[in-house]
Amino acid sequence: MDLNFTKEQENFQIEVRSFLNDNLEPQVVEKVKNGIPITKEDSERWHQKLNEKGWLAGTWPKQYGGQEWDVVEKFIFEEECGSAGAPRIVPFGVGMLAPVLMKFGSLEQRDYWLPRMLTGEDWWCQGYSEPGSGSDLASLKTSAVRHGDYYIVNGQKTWTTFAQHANMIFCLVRTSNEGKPQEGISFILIDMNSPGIEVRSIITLDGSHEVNEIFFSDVKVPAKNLVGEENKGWTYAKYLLTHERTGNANVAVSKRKIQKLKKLADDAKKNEQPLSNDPMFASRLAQIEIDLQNLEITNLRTLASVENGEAPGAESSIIKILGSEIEQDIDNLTRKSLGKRAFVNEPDALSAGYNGAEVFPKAAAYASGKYFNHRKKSIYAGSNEIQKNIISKLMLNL
Amino acid sequence: MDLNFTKEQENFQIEVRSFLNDNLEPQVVEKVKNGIPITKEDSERWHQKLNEKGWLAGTWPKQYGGQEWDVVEKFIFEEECGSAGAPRIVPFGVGMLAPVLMKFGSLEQRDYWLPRMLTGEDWWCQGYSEPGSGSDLASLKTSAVRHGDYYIVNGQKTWTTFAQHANMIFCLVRTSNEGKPQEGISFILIDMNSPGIEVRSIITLDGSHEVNEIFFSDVKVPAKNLVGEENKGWTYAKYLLTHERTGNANVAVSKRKIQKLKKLADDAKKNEQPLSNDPMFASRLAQIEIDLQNLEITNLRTLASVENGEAPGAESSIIKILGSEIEQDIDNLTRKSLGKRAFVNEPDALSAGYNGAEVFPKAAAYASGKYFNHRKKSIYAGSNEIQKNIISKLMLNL
Amino acid sequence: MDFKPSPERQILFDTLKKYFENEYSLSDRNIAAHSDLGYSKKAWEAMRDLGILESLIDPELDGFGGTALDISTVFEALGRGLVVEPFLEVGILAAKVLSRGNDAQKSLVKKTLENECLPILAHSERDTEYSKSYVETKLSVEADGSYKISGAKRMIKHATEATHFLVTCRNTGDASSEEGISIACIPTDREGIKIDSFATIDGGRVSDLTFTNVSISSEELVGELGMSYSIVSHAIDTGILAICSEALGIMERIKELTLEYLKTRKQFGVPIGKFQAIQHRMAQLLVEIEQARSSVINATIYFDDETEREKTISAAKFSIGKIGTLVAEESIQLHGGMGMTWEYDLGHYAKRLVLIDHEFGDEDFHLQKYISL
Amino acid sequence: MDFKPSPERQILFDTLKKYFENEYSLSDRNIAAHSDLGYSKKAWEAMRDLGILESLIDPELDGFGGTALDISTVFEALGRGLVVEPFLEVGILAAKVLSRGNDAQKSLVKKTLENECLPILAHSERDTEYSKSYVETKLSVEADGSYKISGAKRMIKHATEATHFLVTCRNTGDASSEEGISIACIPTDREGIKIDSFATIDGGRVSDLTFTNVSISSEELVGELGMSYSIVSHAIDTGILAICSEALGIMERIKELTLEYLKTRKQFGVPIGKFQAIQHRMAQLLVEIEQARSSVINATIYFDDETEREKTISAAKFSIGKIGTLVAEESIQLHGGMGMTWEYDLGHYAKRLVLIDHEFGDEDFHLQKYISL
Repeated sequence: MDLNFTKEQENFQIEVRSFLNDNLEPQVVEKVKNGIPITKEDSERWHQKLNEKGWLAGTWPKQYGGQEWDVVEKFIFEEECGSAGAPRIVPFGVGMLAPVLMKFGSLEQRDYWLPRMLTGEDWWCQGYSEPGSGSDLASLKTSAVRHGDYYIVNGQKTWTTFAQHANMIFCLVRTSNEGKPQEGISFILIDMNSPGIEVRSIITLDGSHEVNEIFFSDVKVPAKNLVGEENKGWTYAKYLLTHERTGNANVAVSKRKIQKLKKLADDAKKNEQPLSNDPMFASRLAQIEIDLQNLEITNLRTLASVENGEAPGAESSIIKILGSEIEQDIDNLTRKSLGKRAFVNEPDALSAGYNGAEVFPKAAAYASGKYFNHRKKSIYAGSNEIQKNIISKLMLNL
Repeated sequence: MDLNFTKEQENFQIEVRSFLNDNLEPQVVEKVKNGIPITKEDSERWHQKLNEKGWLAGTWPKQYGGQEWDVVEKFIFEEECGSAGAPRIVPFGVGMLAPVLMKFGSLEQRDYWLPRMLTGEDWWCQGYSEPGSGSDLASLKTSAVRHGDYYIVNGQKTWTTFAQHANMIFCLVRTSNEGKPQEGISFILIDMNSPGIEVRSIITLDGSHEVNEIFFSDVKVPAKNLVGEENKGWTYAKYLLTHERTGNANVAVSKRKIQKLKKLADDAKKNEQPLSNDPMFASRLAQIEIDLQNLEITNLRTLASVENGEAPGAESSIIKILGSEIEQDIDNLTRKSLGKRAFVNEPDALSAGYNGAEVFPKAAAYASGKYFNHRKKSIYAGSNEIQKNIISKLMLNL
Repeated sequence: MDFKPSPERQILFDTLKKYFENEYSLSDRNIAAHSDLGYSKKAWEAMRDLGILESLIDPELDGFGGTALDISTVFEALGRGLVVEPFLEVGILAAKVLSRGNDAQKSLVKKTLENECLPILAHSERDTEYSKSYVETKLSVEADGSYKISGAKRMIKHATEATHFLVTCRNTGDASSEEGISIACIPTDREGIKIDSFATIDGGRVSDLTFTNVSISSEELVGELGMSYSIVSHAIDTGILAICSEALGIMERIKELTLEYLKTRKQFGVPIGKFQAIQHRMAQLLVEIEQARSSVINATIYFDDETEREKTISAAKFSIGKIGTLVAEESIQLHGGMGMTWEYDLGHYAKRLVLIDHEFGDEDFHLQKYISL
Repeated sequence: MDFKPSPERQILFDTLKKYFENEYSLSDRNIAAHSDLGYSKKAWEAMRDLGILESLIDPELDGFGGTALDISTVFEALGRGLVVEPFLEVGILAAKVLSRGNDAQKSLVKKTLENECLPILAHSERDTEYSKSYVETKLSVEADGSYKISGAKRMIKHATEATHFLVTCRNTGDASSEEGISIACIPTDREGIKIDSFATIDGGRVSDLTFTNVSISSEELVGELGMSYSIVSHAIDTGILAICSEALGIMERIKELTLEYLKTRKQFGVPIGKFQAIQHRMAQLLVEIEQARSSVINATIYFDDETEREKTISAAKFSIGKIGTLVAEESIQLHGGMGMTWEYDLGHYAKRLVLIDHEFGDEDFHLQKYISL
């Protein structure tokens, strides 16, 4: 058993740390640390800086501008970004579509789309879920019918994150109703500016706008935008989901949030003592810290087995469940630690140009909002119930 | 809303209390309070005393020697017994079989068997569960085949409480394999001294002997021992189960146990302070107390609706779940409160004739044993999972 | 033994329930709740016309209710409606305080019934101090026998529209001492008062108030100088009973919404309510909600019993806090994405339910209080 | 990064696992564990022949192991076997203490390897005091420079067969003070020692010891007078690591037993493992067990780091205590009646798993300790 990084890995860690230190914009970091959404421009500037360094798509092959990072390098990079409060790289292009194109796309598709992801010419979003197809994704109904060199797409997608920013969407569509539902699905790339596409905002319960509904009415899509073979889209989608589910532990982010929570609790008073001294609060906090410490090891164990050539199976489901629940626990305790101040919901107080009354502590401006917003973490990317189904099937063979 | 007892109910409560005070044997009460099994003779002496007072079967009609107690009188009697540490009335005869006989039995059966329950001539046990039929009771296989004036019974029953004491058993047996499994079941009374019956002890994980397996090999049972109609046994069984499930709240017993636990925690020291002052212990205890207080009201609400003529539906499932879990919580915290002493398992230290080293505190002699033994409370009488199925079906209509 | 409400109360509850179902649309409520005012004046008037405020006020102050059972019945109905209008602040907190005042102050209660004034209790201070006796705001006695108040009050709901503040303050004792607390009833336009107001997550504006050398005459004290803790304490206990009952109404609505969703939402070809894992979680929620209701009934029964009130109130607030958060989180989870949207009702109920834990002491505070009693 | 054990340790673990599966039947174990002796001398010898004890002892004391990783590996295997023989007491607690003693005391460790002696640490006192420094037993210095010990030790496992007691005692300081603690190593037939022994719920006899003016010579002290807290502390921390690892082995066996039961037990025509409510509970158990394992790995990694050891040990013991009880209770419940029987293996594993929480501090104690560090 050896938990240490190699010398090379340690050097890489130092390099990442110093890059972040030199390049992160403080006002963006503050937004990230307070959990409020950053703007599209914030993201784009950050993507550009990373791309200049060659780190926007570190796991990609060198021929496409990547660094061929292994799981440990990827882990180091993500953890350092997490603790520094760097914006998350918007995953839909570089993290999700790109692996699919590299494995299943045509040479033209790869050569055309991959560079544009790095330059930021395209902002991708993901068209998977539909109103009737959430956990049961294979039941999706949005149809694509071939007419000569085009597909005509009709239907509706939902829960589409950042569709309001995107100019491209990759979609699962139904191209056949024969056989099992999984067998009639294709994977296609659609220009968001095509006639017949309408995007409607979904406002979440905290009042923020991240997700959208997208309506497709007779949308013409060039047939060359089909990825791989017609009716084989389910295979590509599953490949993508496996990719999506690694690295959900979020340990560094959660550690950073715990530090912030501790600071809040040191400053707050209960019974005229620091809240951190209150036995019930201290006990809640310590339990979360221990859970997180355990998760850190659980996550490293999974990484180590991937590094040793074992495929990550249901382990990523375990990490999805724990990562989401621990982050929710922290958000929950942060809300509790604010006492009556938790009523406040003034996310704008964290942005420039706010001219309302000062919110103190500043974290209170969006703490309850964030708590409610983050209930999504156990719902999206395969709900935790779906993860338990996976564990039950793959690891327990029930 | 009116939570008070009527004057008559109050007087009855006083009468019960004074009867218990005058008639309970201290050495039996001590066993009950320490959770160790009482002997068959202890039970029989107590049944006899109750019978002399007319209270052994208080809910029975007067013509059979009962008092026609309503739910509130039954509740008062049981709660007073619970807090006084009276032995529980062995339910299989007076509480379970009797209602079935009164509703579905023949006149001869009622006239013959009911008086013998009161005098103690018969000790009944219940033959429902089989090795392959627990939650799925209707799948039972023990067969009864009619030959002239007899049924010939073959098969096996299990988890039969106090079969070692019993001279009679009421059984569900299969008399037909036609139709749905429920439609071929009959309800029959069997003499435990019949040739072909073998009783084997089941020792539970705490080392105690309460339950048994019973094997039937060509056992001859007089046909007159069939209750009601052949193949209608499932109806009678369900009637009995409804009866069994009322009054599971056990509030008085749990309150008595909490008092005892508080005493233990006052006497024990942690960090050289009384354990009761430890914030974690105090918080665990207070949560149980509040749960129990809430259950007391939940239970009274159910009683009040029965008193007002509404049939108890899934409410009794709610009470079964809560009653069992709260009692388990108390047993759990009692075990915890003993610290290292919880290793000890010397139930005999609570009986006369023990000559080993003194166990101090006395409660420690069987506290862990009782904790493990009481895991049965969420398993038997319809496991808590089955209760949730019932709630889901009856109250949620899912 | 009888747990049914009296016929009159049952009628009142049914009337309110029907009113909220038909006349108080949640989308209108949400717009008002998150507006600069924080509630709808129109709805406030319409509901007052129904007699809701009267039902919270003692007959001697021109109401026709005001008992613990009245309050619990009405607030459960208000919870079902997710009513954001200031019934708690005016009908409970201010009314209970003013009913212990002099005739002029009592008459303010009557005026609230005519919509002629909107008195608001300004008591809460440091965000994480939930103790009822926590008052730092200073009352100083001037040479002429009048008083001045200086200090800060925090997280006061519906303060921006108030006509009067009932300000707790102290001239003696530690910040947590029960002795030395006074209450001053003053018009909100009195010099030296600053109001900073914020939007909330659950609807209704909330304000921080700053009092700087605000002058008070001796007739403006409610009760005797330094002796008003019991007034505040009783008002807040009544407030706790009210919001615990509100939480029950909210949980019942959440239960209805969730059950309906489980029956209609299909995945893998069947309603998701057919999945046993979901059934068992829903059954558990139902068990918890029944226990929550019992805790409130218990607090209602003992409300007028001086020796039991605080303990049963703390037990109820603890139960509501713990179970409320569970119900909110589980119901959102069982709804999947739908539970996360502004457009759908559930999330708004869930937010209010969770935030009730932040009013008058959270589950930890009341568990500790229960232990101490 | 690599979490695999070294090949040698893997071989050791596999050998032990196979041995317990084939040679250490649980029914024989149960008879021995609940006998008057509390374990099987035959099994004890057979397992010592396998080198288990050596694997726990440092090379300088004739063993071939003794590191945190050795101990964790071996005790996980012992947990799988539900071994009741005194490896913890002899191979960890006594050996770690004696290894800090003089040559004669060190030689006792070597003698344990030859089965020539059975030293037992007699440290634990008041039942609910889990602090490592809690010692009331008095050491008094006599006029001739020798000592006398008076006091009581409680819940000492396997004391009845001991050849030596390692008795903690103090000549100065409060009952909880780290200063003033000494350890005396004395033969068990020394005058003034009384042993009261009890049966246990999880197997193995446990004893209360009384020391009345027991004479000690100065060569019988382990370490210096009044300075031995760090010796006890390190031995107990090692013991905690050992029983946490034991708990992992037990949980793995419980997982196997439960999964097998869920696959074979049929109700309503299908294996009960097909019911989603049960699947989700089992999946949750699996998640928890993985976290428990991580906590032990973490404690193993930091075991030789003086600044981190106590904190990671407390985190592990807390995790094991909390998760262990959950796993025990849930696995019994998932087994239904079967889980309740003496004849079936599960209950015995469950009992030991729960009782591990009562050794060296329970989950509450270690959470508080974690907070204090």
